[in-house]
Amino acid sequence: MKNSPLSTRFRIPASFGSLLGLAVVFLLFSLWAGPPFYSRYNQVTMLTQSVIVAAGALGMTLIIIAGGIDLSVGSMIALSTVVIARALLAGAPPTWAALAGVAVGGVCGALNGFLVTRLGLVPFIITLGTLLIFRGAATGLSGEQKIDAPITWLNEMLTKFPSPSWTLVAVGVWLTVLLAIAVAVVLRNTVLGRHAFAIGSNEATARLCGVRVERVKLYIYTIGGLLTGFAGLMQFSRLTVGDPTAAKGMELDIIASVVIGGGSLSGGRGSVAGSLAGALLMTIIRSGLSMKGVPNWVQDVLTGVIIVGAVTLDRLRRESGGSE
Amino acid sequence: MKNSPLSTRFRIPASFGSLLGLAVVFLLFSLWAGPPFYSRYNQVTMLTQSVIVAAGALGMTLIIIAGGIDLSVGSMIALSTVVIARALLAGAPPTWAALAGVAVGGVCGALNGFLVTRLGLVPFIITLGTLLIFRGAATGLSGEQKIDAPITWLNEMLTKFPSPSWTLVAVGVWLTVLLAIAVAVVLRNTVLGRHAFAIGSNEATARLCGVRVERVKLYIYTIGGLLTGFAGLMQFSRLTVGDPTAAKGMELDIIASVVIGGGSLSGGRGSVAGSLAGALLMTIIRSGLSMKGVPNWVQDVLTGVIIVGAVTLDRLRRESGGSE
Amino acid sequence: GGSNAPHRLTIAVIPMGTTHEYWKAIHAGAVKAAREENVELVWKGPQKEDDRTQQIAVVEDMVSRRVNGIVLAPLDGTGLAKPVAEARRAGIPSVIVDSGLQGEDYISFIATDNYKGGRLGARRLAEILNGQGSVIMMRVMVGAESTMRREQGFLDEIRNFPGIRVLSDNQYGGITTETAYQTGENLLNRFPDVNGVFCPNESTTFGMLRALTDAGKAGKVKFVGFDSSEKLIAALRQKQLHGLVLQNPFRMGELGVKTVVRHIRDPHAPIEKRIDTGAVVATPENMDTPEIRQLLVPPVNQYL
Amino acid sequence: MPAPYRIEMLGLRKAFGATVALDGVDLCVPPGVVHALIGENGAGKSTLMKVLSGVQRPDAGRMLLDGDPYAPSGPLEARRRGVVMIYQELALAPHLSVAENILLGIEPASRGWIRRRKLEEQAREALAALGHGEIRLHAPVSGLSVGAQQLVELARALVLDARVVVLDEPTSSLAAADLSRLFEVIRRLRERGVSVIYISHFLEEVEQIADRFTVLRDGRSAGGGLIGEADRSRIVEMMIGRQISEMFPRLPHPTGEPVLELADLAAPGVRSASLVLRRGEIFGVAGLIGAGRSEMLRAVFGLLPVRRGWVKVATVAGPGSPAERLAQGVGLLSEDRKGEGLAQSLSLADNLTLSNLKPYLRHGWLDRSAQSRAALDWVEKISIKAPGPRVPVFSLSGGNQQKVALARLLHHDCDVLLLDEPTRGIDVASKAQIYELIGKLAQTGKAILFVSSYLPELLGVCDTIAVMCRGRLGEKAPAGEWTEHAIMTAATGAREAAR
Ligand SMILES: Nc1ncnc2c1ncn2[C@@H]1O[C@H](COP(=O)(O)OP(=O)(O)OP(=O)(O)O)[C@@H](O)[C@H]1O
Ligand SMILES: Nc1ncnc2c1ncn2[C@@H]1O[C@H](COP(=O)(O)OP(=O)(O)OP(=O)(O)O)[C@@H](O)[C@H]1O
Ligand SMILES: [Mg+2]
Ligand SMILES: [Mg+2]
Repeated sequence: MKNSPLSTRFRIPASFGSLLGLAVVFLLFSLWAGPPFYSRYNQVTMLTQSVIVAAGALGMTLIIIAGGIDLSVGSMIALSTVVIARALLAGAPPTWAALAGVAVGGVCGALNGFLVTRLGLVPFIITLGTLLIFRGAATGLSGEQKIDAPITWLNEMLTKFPSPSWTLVAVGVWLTVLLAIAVAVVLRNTVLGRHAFAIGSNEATARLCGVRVERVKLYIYTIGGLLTGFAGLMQFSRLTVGDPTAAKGMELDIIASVVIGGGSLSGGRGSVAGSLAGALLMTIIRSGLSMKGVPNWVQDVLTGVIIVGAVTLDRLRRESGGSE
Repeated sequence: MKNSPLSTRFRIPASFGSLLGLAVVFLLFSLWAGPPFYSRYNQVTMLTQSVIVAAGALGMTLIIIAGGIDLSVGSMIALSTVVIARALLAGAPPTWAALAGVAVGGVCGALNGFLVTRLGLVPFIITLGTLLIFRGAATGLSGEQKIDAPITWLNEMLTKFPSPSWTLVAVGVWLTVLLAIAVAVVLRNTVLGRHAFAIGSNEATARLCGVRVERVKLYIYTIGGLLTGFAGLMQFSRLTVGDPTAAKGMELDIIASVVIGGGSLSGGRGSVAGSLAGALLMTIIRSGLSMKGVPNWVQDVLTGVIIVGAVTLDRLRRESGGSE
Repeated sequence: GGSNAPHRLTIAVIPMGTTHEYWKAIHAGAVKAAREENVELVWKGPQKEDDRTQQIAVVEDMVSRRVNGIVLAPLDGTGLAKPVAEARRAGIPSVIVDSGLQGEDYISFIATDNYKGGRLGARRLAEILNGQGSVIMMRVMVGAESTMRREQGFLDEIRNFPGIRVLSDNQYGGITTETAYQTGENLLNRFPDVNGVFCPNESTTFGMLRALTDAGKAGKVKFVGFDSSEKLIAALRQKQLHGLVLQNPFRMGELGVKTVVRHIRDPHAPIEKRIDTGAVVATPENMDTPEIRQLLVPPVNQYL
Repeated sequence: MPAPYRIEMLGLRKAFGATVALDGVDLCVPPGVVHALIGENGAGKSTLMKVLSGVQRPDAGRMLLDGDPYAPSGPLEARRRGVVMIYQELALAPHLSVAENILLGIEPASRGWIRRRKLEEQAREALAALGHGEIRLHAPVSGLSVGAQQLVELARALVLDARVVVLDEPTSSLAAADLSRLFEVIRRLRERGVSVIYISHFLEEVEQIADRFTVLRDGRSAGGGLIGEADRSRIVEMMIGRQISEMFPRLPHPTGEPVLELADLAAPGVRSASLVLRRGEIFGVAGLIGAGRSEMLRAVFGLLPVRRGWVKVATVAGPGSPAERLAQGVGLLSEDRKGEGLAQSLSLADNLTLSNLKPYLRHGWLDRSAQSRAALDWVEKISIKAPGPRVPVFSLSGGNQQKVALARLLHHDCDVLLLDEPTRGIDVASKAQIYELIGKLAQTGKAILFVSSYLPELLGVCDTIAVMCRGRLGEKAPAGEWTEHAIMTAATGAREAAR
């Protein structure tokens, strides 16, 4: 559509719309489920519950904006938890173990990026392959069982009772917020970020204009992997074990967050705020319905309806505010 | 005619490449795993095991060619098994129960198509929603447990010992082959098929050429749903129960088959033969590795490597043989 | 509630999943106890079956909702320990059923001894094989505590029978019937001369049963499984299955709710830290005795 | 001692499968010279330039840049060495802003951080040099018209300190006013010693701006020299091997009853348009870019909502979807052949017959060989250069793609043809052929609404012409009463009057 006067209005909606959907859903649940739902304690709980998917969605936002996709994130998270647990068992200090977990995500991401740029296959196939490979590696590394690691402060990163109580929420939530801001800034204000948009928007053009497409993709997948490694750290913090079966199928939740938040699977569109809103939306729906104790199958149906509804709302809003 | 060699060369590769990959993988496993693997009995077993994913992949091929995607197929299969079991329990003759199972797939597909064309959302979101809705419906309808149905000839549709032994493989396999031919012919030789390609290739062009984009999409999703319903029938035939948890996550296998077979998630490309080859490839890998008794995690890793390898092989072959 | 009736207790029962006969039996037992104790019951499983993270979330949701007590079948002995500890901190006591939990933050642990269950299965299989032959064991999934203990129990016990050889014990059937079915088919194609099979849960047992039936080997290969469902009972009757290790999920649910309610009403009441609900083997011979009958077909319809 | 030539291309060869696009081409351009590259559609012009800019690797031959060996590994290296190219097919990233597109790949940055102020400043300067400082720098380019998008692409060439600038049909969507500004920019480049290679099918443009020229034919040089020394007919002869007897063949075609009427039509981009199109009439619409001509056609065809007024086809008034319009015998040729006009990955035959598959149905089944045969007929009839009916459209040269798009309307046998820049990117000989075709269509009673920015063809082909200005369609008058000057005055003068 040709709507040039909208240029300034154009940048906000992608995220604003999903934030609106989020607010509406939160309000409806607050009315329905009452104080237990909107209590501060439950708000903190929901934030904590969203962190893993949200952190994964940060990386996925980058990758999807650059026109890619990463199906292997769930497996990466599992591998990361296993590596952290193994490191702790081997006596590494918690900080090092955590860094190792994040780093292994980065390595996996770099491998994805390398294969995507070298083999010339669609990322769907590559990361479908590495989904299996990383999962297998996690299982093999763990000796086909959960790895119990000693309890350290890593397991406190997502506590609901943060120790200086003025911090309000756990350090893991704050870290995720900081990372989100960092990713948003990278996307907006760095050459890498703009090139990611350019590649997702029109790869041939980007190449013709001298963008180092391969290198940018490699960076993007690697950064995405590091963020997923961070999600793995958060997962470990929550589970307190290295679990090779963790986060199975979570790739769908993570991709869904990005798409609900306005990301386009054909690339060039997506926003950090939107993806976070998407992740929160799913937690809110789950928590609200779970709290009311509706049967699981009803919860499934309602979740489906609400997701479609919230995104439709977003679209309608954009249209009425948009064209003309 | 000077142009015929090129034109013929042009049509085959999409499927031929994956068939080649399939043949190579089969050969390698035959050498490695020996007679137990390539025995006629195991061949029949593998064909039977592939039927469900293959049938689902037929519908997905149509949908992907038209530029869409359907994440809800796994849930549709589950719903279909539940409906068949319920119908049989209610005393319906097996034929009617089977038709009901296929029909419910069609209804689900039509709903997907309707929402995709009416709400103006990307099919990823719509079918993510209906994935949950259909799964919830299946669980609710089944009373949250497997439904035992009386044994009928439906459960013989995928037997490994077909009764007139000259039929070689079970009737379900033959039906799938017939459906595959039908879908291939529809894609090649009907207006609907050509319009599906046009929409997937460039929706704006299709609209410009007077293609009733909405109607075609509705048909495509409905036919896809019917084929998925048939996959549900096959699943029922194998399990002999209506199982609301059946085929969880199978959407990824089905989509992967289509993509391995040369389908493009951005639409306009895909082939029936390729998708079938993709489905068979995955079964062969699993069966072969399982036959050698390698640990499951090694199996995961190798499966990932082989998928990527087979598709890379296909691409290399296409490049050296084809243009550019 | 602003009613003048005495405040009714709310008890959350959190299974590992909801779509399974086994959990239905636990649910029914819990309902029975809830009726008898006049408490309100919230039955809530993780939305994604068998997903640890989601089960943690459900426990947290129930804490936010401020239920009075929790009965939990933890998917993960370690991962669920922290939410249970947090619940305790928030003043909400928990009883653990079915599968163990680390730490001391719960009142009681009510379950089958899964390891013993696995050994029972091994003994039954050895018995019908007369201590001779080659067997396979199909596993369920990596990291699932209760089934891993059954698998271990089976392997440890079968070793006591020198005439029995384990051909394969490293293949996983996965959590759906279809994947178990395919793994079963592949195993049977690979070992055409197998004499006995053991499967450590319902879905693998059923998947293997389908594979055996398909290959025309049902009844010929000696087969011992775990847990019950209609199809498995029918197979037992037709001697396609030669043994089913049965737990008592109904009792687990019932005792779970009763125990937590007892603790809430009297925090100082003495409660056993570990309650074994027992495991027995159902065979084609004993399946019609009332005790076994009740375990094979728990009185679910009476309560749900 | 400086090399006499800025760029030397020697013995270049390039084949795509069986198609030999370049067959030993030599081209040498000194600094400070505007060198025109001309030739039929599919002659290999774009391919030659893609080799120069590093997009395609030659199969044989070598290149020198200022006397140094030059074999770019990709567009990036070419740009680094000062070779800048504006491609024939629009190549923009639709989600990025105008400014970001202009400086894509060469963003001013310090340590990876984009310096937005500088970026916008440079972009604004480049646009101002083209006389379009008004284009909003923050707007995503997907919201711009085709003409504005082409300006954005041109601006790309100006922000770099280039040694060689290649312009591949830069004017196919530009209006006259923009053209003269572009020429000014080219002259400035020439003064700075930049070598400019200019590809165009408009010989009058070439005469105006170029110093030298080379004619390509079937991947070979067919001649060249100084522009001043060659006359047009000789160039045409070099291109196609024969003379064109008449550029605008006039075929007698009586007009009949009205088949398309617009009454005070308003739509997004169109403020008011009224016209009556009769059977056998060729009705031209002139205007500047952004005048809303395309929008008018799209509203008629049902691709844009009608806000006011009505459209009447034959005797039926009312809105219609594209499918209904096609059923009524109205067809639209889109100005954006890459984005909308053609399904690039489908075959030539599929594209050509897409809107009308009925003739190839046998009991509901498509007879693909009949479809291919029909496509082959059209390929011959309007001389589309293609290896066969089943090749994907993206492998055709730009001009041949345009012919496929046009052939679809002819194949559909539309009664009313809405042609939006139908000869965009088409070579001189083919143009003459298409004009003749349009004349013949009118003779058989078809009605044609002909939107074009190329005034000579409007004046040469049309019976009546109206000028559109800022969304309003002016009064029509017989073509004979218009001159280029009068049209331009109507298109711009009215704009000033409206202020
Ligand atoms: N990617 C490709 N694959 C196959 N053939 C190609 C490809 N690109 C160009 N060709 C062929 O090479 C020949 C030359 O094409 P080119 O685009 O250079 O022509 P051109 O002179 O620029 O024509 P036009 O004036 O129509 O733009 C044509 O026959 C075309 O079909
Ligand atoms: N230079 C420009 N800057 C900004 N917007 C423009 C510009 N040119 C056109 N537009 C937008 O495009 C709309 C008109 O579209 P378009 O240019 O396709 O009309 P047209 O008369 O068909 O011109 P042409 O087909 O010659 O490009 C205008 O309403 C305006 O919003
Ligand atoms: Mg060209
Ligand atoms: Mg226009």
